[in-house]
Amino acid sequence: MKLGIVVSEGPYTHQAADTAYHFAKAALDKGHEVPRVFFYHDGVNVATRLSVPPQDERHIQKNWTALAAANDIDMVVCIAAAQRRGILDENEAKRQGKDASNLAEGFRISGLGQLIEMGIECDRMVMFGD
Amino acid sequence: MKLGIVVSEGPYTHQAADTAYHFAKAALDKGHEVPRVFFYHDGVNVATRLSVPPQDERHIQKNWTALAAANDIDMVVCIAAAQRRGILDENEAKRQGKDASNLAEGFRISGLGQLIEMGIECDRMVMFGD
Amino acid sequence: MSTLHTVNKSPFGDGALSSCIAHCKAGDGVLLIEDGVYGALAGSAISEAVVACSADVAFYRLEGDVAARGLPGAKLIRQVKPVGYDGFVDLVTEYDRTQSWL
Amino acid sequence: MSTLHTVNKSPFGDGALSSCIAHCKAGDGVLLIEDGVYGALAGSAISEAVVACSADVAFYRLEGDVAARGLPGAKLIRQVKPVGYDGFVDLVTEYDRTQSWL
Amino acid sequence: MSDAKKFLYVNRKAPYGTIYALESLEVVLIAAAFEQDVSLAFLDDGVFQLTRDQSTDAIGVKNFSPTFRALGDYEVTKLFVEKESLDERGLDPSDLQEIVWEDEEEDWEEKPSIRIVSRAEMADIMADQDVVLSF
Amino acid sequence: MSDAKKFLYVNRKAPYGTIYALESLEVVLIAAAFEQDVSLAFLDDGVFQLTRDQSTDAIGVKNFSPTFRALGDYEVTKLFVEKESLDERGLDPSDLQEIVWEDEEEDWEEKPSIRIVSRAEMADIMADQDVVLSF
Repeated sequence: MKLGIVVSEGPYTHQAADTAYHFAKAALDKGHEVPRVFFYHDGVNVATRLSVPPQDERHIQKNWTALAAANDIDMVVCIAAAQRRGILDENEAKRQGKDASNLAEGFRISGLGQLIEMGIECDRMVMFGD
Repeated sequence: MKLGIVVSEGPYTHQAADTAYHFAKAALDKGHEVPRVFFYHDGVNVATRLSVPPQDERHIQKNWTALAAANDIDMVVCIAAAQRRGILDENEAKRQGKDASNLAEGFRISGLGQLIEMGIECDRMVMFGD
Repeated sequence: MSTLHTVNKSPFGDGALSSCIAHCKAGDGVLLIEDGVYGALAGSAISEAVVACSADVAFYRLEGDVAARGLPGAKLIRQVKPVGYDGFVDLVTEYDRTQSWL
Repeated sequence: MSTLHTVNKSPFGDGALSSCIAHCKAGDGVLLIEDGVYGALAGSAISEAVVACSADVAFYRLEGDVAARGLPGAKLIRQVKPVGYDGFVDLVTEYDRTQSWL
Repeated sequence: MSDAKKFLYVNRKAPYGTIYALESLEVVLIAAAFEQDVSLAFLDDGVFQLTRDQSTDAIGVKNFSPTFRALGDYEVTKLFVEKESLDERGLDPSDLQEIVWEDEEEDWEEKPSIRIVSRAEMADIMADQDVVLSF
Repeated sequence: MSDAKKFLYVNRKAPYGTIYALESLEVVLIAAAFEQDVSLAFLDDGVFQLTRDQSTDAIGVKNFSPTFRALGDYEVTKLFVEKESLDERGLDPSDLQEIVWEDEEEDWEEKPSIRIVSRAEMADIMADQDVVLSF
């Protein structure tokens, strides 16, 4: 089956990004497809490459980046939610006149249409949030 | 009186950073001192300079930066909370081998001791969070 | 020595206001802010608890938050007094300490 | 056509589980995850509601979250069945849709 | 694109204290372009999103409640509001804003978008969807 | 520095679902260096922070519960746990970990740090503080 995943809360503060990660991994292990993960609300904060968690904690962004690379998952960060919260890729940073960007590898910034499209094309959709 | 303020949630997602801002402004207008505001938990996300809210929304980071500059408020971002969530100043970015930093003007990164110190030295402490 | 309690969550989905009321002492104050202002609604599932507690605890609501949420004055518990951000500051200084029910 | 509901908040401070139970239909499933697993505690203020609902709704708890929170098996409602992340995936595919009570 | 799916947007949170209500509305506006069968459910604290006369000047936050009245233009015409949730909060249907849509097939007659439903009806509506998004 | 103030750290949230419990503990460990009068209150879902046998391997999150047992070394010896909160959750005091401190003045005798108190006693403890921090 095709399973779509939504992550609605930021890393470390809420468990949502962790649970979604373990769910995605288990789904892939069982042979399901996870074509896309959509990051919305504070979920966009998962996509910063500037996170430096303590050595003895999991690195949520790196876990997602690795999982997506190994399984060809399209990780989409909502542009409107990301702009409010200061998550920018290089293009957006340039366009907005900002001197830095912080989007991590494996994530791309796009619109909410990608969320609806995921709902249309996936057999099931699961939301993880607060 | 000396009033200490703690902001525990991120901008836009929760109202905490807004309410704290209006409270701080009102306190200063009444002649009280607000020597320090401490940003903890997701509150550290207020301090990113990469936020680009829609034109018709308030700019939470810029509001805080302006209020602090005009009133000599020490805005401290907890280092441990900030590292987890990807809020870094230039020094931290260098130290951690990161290629970008995102801390906004008027904020400084420091330890939790600054929170305790604020509790000791202020006459009242008010927490805004979730 | 008395405490100003602040509650910022709707009492219908969250237990903060109930817990706050259960830990208040006579002479304390409770200020409803943000989504906490829904606790000022009369005729609701929790309004009796607020009215009962207001016999020896002063209740306040942050007016800006009430207006934002479109709560009509006629529907509010009259024992819950309106304050602005400046009144919020006064309350913080008048009570001996502030406790946020986050 | 039936629904898998997920609840991720403690039922003691938050109304999500109550609301979920009030909107469940016979044949639905409820999976308790994250802080939602506290809803599996027996002898609590809300355990009767869970047991009553379990007559025609299947209840599950995510074992990793139960273990993390140190909830002893002997204290859990026996009608709430344990699943791992793989069982979570199976439930999502077995039911026709998933509704998250965020 | 496959056949139209039934999408339900479930709103259980109050406005302004958190951003979920606003960002939910942003999703609904985009969703309208996808020609799916869209419904909105308001229950628990979500019913507070629809109160009349919201005025956010003092808190310095954008008032997004007028946007609900524009939903009809996006062919989003089914806003289900749970009666029990209103009752518990001391609210009447008359405390909610009036939201209408124009029915093209009946000479653009204005019809109400808000439909007050019982908890049991809300459960039926939820059980009749392909995709349920929660905010 | 002025005279020692009474600091109360109020814990009302469960561990792991959100980070507040862990980050509260980080504050308490730092606070210990400031020689203030520190107490911790556990009520509502906060009592869940103290359960025994927490094992977080499956969720991939750091188990911070052993840190509570180190608090005695930081001279943090007053952990007040509300009985009514335990009761509502079907928990007994025996479901909580044992946390002790060594009393220097009584030949390093081990004494329990956790004190089960009634809701009324908890209210008294809260009312007896200079600074109350909520997590």
